[in-house]
Amino acid sequence: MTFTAWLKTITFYDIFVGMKVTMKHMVHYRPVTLQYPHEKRTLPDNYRGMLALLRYDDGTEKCVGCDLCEAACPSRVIRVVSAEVPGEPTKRYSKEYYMDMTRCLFCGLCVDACPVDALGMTREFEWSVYDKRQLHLNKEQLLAIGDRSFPVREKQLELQHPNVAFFNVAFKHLPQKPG
Amino acid sequence: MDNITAEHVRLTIDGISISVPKGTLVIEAARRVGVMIPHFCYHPKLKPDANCRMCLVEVERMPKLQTSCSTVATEGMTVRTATTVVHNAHKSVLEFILANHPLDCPVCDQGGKCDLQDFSHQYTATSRFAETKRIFQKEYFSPLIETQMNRCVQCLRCVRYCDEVMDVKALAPIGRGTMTEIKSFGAHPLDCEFCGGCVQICPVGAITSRLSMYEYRPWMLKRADTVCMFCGDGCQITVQTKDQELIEVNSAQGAGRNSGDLCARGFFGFRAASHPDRLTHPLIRRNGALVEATWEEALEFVAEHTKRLKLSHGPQAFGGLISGRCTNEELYLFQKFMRLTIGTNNLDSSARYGHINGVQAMRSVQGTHRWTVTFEDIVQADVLLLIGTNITEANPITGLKVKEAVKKHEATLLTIEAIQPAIGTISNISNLSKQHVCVAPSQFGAAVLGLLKAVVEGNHIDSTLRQQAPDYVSAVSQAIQQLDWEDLAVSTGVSSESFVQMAASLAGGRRVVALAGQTLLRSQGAYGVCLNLLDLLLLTGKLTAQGCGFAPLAEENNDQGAVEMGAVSALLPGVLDLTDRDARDQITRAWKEDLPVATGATLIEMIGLAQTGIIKGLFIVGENPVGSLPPQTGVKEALSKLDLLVCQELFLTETAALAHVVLPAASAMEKAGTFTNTEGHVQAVRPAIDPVGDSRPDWEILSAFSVFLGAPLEYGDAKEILKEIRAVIPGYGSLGPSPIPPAVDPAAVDRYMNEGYRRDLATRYTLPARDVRQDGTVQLGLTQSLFHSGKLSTYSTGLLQIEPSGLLQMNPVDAARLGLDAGDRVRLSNGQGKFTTTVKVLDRVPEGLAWLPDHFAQDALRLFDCVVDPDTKVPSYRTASVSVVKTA
Amino acid sequence: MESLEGKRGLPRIKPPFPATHGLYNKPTVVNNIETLANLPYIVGRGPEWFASIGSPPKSTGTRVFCVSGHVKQPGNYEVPMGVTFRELIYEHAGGMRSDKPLKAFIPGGASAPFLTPSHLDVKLDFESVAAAGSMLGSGGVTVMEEGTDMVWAALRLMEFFYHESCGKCSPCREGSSWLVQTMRRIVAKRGQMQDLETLVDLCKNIEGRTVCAFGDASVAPIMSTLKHWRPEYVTLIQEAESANLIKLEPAGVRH
Amino acid sequence: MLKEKHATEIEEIISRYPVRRSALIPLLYLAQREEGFVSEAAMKEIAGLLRLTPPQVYETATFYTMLNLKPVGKFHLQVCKSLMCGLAGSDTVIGWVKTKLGIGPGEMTTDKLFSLSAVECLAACGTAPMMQVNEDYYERLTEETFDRILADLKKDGTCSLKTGPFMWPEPANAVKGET
Repeated sequence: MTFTAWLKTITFYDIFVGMKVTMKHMVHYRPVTLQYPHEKRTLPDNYRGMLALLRYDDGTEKCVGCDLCEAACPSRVIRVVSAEVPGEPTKRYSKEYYMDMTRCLFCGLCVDACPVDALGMTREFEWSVYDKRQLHLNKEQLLAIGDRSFPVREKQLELQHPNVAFFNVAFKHLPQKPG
Repeated sequence: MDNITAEHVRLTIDGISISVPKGTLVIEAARRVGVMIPHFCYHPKLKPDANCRMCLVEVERMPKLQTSCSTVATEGMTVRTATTVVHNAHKSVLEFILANHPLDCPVCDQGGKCDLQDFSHQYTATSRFAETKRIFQKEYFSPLIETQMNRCVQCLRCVRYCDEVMDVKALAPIGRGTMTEIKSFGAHPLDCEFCGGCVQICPVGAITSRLSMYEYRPWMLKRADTVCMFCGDGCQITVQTKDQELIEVNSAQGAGRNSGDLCARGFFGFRAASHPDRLTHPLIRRNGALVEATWEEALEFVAEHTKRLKLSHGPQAFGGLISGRCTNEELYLFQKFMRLTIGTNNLDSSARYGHINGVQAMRSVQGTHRWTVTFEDIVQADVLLLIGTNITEANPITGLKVKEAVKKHEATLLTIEAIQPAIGTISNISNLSKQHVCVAPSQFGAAVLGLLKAVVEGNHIDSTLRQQAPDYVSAVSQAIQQLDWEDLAVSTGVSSESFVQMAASLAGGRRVVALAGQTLLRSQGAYGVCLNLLDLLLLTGKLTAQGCGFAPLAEENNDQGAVEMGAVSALLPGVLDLTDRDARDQITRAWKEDLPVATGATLIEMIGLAQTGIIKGLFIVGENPVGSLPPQTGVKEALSKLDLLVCQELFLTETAALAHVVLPAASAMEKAGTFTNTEGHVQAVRPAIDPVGDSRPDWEILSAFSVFLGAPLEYGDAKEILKEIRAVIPGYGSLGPSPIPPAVDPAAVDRYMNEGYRRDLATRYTLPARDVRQDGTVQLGLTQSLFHSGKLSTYSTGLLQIEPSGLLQMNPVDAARLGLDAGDRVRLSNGQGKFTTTVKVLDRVPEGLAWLPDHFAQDALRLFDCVVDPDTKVPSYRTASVSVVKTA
Repeated sequence: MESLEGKRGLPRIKPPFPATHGLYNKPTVVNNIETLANLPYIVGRGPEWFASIGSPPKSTGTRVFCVSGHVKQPGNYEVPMGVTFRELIYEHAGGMRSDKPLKAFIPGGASAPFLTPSHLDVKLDFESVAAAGSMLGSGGVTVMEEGTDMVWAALRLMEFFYHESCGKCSPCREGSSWLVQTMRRIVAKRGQMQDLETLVDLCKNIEGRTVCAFGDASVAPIMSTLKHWRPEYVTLIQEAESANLIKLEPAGVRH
Repeated sequence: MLKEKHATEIEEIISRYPVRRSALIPLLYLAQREEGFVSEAAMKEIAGLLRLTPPQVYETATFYTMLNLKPVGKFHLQVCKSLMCGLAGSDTVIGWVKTKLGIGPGEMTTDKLFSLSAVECLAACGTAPMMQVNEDYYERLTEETFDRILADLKKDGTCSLKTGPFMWPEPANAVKGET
């Protein structure tokens, strides 16, 4: 055992090293507690908050009801019922879209999975409710969240590139799907 | 069934040595050793086309890469599929195929089960395609089949399937180069057999089913392998369900008797089971109206009234009718219930409408109640004789076997049908036939006699038979010589030469199969015609030979089962005669209870007895006599007179509307059991969804009745009933992969040739009465439509899309003569009534005839006379002479 | 053969070869008119006579060459095999149209790779032309003078192949449309440097993987022009890049 | 209908081949000669004659570009645009059509007299540039001869300058091209 080591042992040097931050804080006091809800935290840029459904610039829903988010979701939050758009034969959309937010992990896999960027993660996090059932969101609610969180919208998919012009287009001259 | 011992060759694939039959393709050989070579255009059913170039492999001693789907394995061949060269080739070809593919997987129904998607993942294909993709204008294709030609990879599987397998040729590649697209004709929507083959065979999402469009993803579906409920062919189908919803039907290549082929009914008809009109609660008639009740109430009601009636009138005051759509288990339990619990032989099934004619003929001549041939024998046959089958419409999959025999194995097809050869996008069997004779349904008997006469006069009689049964041969020869060719020509409208040629082909064949369909079996005097047909086979020595036989086609999915389960009055389970003491003892031993001895009444007889008030109570399971029998039989009045009418039904049919108690039954999609198909193959039915509402399988209801009546027939599940069936009929339905047909019983044939033929030879060998047709009239016939099966399919949304109503189908010449155009409203009338419908002009209808699909013909039934066969008691009401008048 | 049967003119897969299962599934021999035209003379004067013309051992007899393009007297010329291209073009066809130097020529129809002036002394027989990296093919000699845009020439030929591709097998069907689109883009000065690499790659991928020889043939113009006149492509692309025209976003980027 | 009009010719065409289907392309040509293009009705009728289904006729008719599926002008100018003609100036020919008749490829003049299409190699490379009018070849075109052809066609419906479809020996009246 060297002299320095012995000196460190008898002066409890390591404890001071460990307490360094604490000591520093004792001297330079800075409050870390936020007075929530009066004060709000600055969220990191890639914060993953409440999920939302988005719309194109002309107000149509982006979601094509492909069920991929449902397949990607690890905790079975999402349920999609897809169908043909009424009055727009052969165009696919989600007739019903449910998210059971009580189970959501906010992992963002659904957003990654979405082929048309119809899902987005907002920066909303204040979703405490009295009744758990209020966290079972339907399509209208999810679209409303999207509307208030993403005011800037993308233009229609088929206008973005000639190769997606035939992606999910309605055919007015065809009859509606039977039954 | 291939009895040619195939030569084998040995080849090496990726270092694995394998021996395969000569002529096997490399891709098939690779599959056997577990090497999956990617492919789009190859399909085992189709001839190789090698157009996708995806299956390139390296073959030693060949300079270029070879397509494994068109290269035949040869001795000592060394194939490599896992080299870099091959991998790069696959990758580059995939890149080309992907170049113009729209990548709209999220909205494509094929997503998740798409070959292109799978291979793209496998080869992690990245596309360098930076150009604009080709875009096809979307056109309306058909109500049930959706095309998205931008997704097409031009493998032409659909086109080849449509041509090679279905012989429909409704699809064609249109245009050239990249702009090739699959279309029917111009901008016209598809109008074809709607077999769904193109939907199933498309490796990508270019052709999808519109019926279930966007409703599912493959991974959400639960599957159940079951048997189609629409015809006697017994096709295996895979019903895919999402929760309790029926989503789609598929059929796997190589599975079942159909090996992946389906017809419109099988592919698009499945939604009949989930129709909103399904009965979900028991109904009891109270104060003249049917009201909802609980099961307990309903069962107690039935038990109470049954007991009361039985006490006051005895067991013979009851009768029972069951549909040939029920499972074997239900048919068995039904007859057991009627015979033991009730104690009467008054029971019948829908096999009585025609199938029993064929079965009884087989029993009396060859001593079997089943075909002595299988579908494989049909495929391998040299000569096929079709009589009144209307096979494409009535038994489409058996029809495919016939087509396969003709197209792939070059069989000689002889047809005696009430159709004309005509080109159209619904396949017409007479187009394929070598010799076709167009005869009105009432004159099929005359045509068979013509054939017999040609056989006798052309000296085609088997020489051993001459020695074996000289009396029989001379008796038949004499009887047939009585007939005059001229009379025959007048009756059938066919010259003697045609018969002579046909007889020569028939006698020249080594493997001859004669198929008789419902058009014949349901016609008047069909039993005699079937016997004559068997005579024909017997005389030419084709009855007992290997691969030869007589095959009557069943219309309903379990007509054959109904007969074999003894659900007809005169037959016990195992097709034993009720009058046979040994047989009765055998059943008594199995059931440990005595059987009723009194002969039972058949369908028409029961109606008569109900009319006279002798039968007081009737149990009807799935049958609809009011809807299917002509009103002249007095069926409605008879049933109204009953004290107790119990119906177990899916829907509130005309018969159920008269009932005192209606019990909701489960459809074939919701229950377990077995069906016996037309060739006698027993196949398992498995539930795809839970019973709708409060409905129960029919056997459960019958079991419950028996408990309430104090003579319990209790079973845990359908399997237990099957076990009992096997005890009664040893080895019944061992559910093997292929049926083993019974052999002709030589003793029975001897009996027939010595004794059996004498009874009715004279009556059989006379010409049927000729129709005298007046001007302005046509011979109206009830036919089976390709798109419907009984009344059940009229509840199927998919099939109603194709054929929403029954149109009067007429020959263009007749239509022109009567001044009618397609779409005109006409009134059909004769002495018995009138019926209004719409005209459809169809080339294949022979002149002088008009067809009406019997699924929609209920109101037209009053035009028909009902004639009951004296031997088999089959009611026949298939043709009538009517005058056609155009109405506004 | 398929056309004669009234079907779409698609190639059949071989084997079975037409010699055993041809028209109506019967043995068939398909011959060129040129071959048939030679027959009477061979039969009449004997094979030795025929063999004495031209350049033995393999390329004997005469052939008709259709000289077209920038020559003074385009037309069909029957010459014994073995004369040089120089002789054919400058003597028989009268030399270049406007006396500009020759830049390139195709020795044997659209499917033969281009040759350069350095190949002018190549003999007109099968072996020599093959050695020069091309083929005699149908004997359609196309001559291009100095100043011809080779990229444009290749595109014109490619368009021909795109149009004629029957669409049966995927590499040829999709490949030809892809090549045409990329070439059009380069000619329209919208090209990118990596397009050249893609072109070569695609050509290699089409070659040898098609049902018939059409696929192999269809890549010849692009392959040979890229080999001999690559700078012309590069110039076009550099012009495009310097003009800073909008680059197309590749389809794969987003979806 | 074709059948009534050309009964003997149809009979002759069908009898030429051992298999009925082979007569398809000659019959389609017959239909095209009759109406200038192959109409749907004609295809259906041919299908009936040859015992084919209409889609089978349709697939063949759409494959061959010599068969027009849409109405064309009385004179269908088909200018070769392949390389060989291209070198000799087929683009210029198309330019002439544009200036003189005001139609581009695939278009038809309003009087339905002329229509133009740019086609691939017509196998007259030695005598480029060339065009085909209906079934006649006009080779070694110059502006002067082109004008003459148009004028003659308008006037008489035919033109003496036609040189083909035969090619060799060169007809004496063919104008020696300067190009």
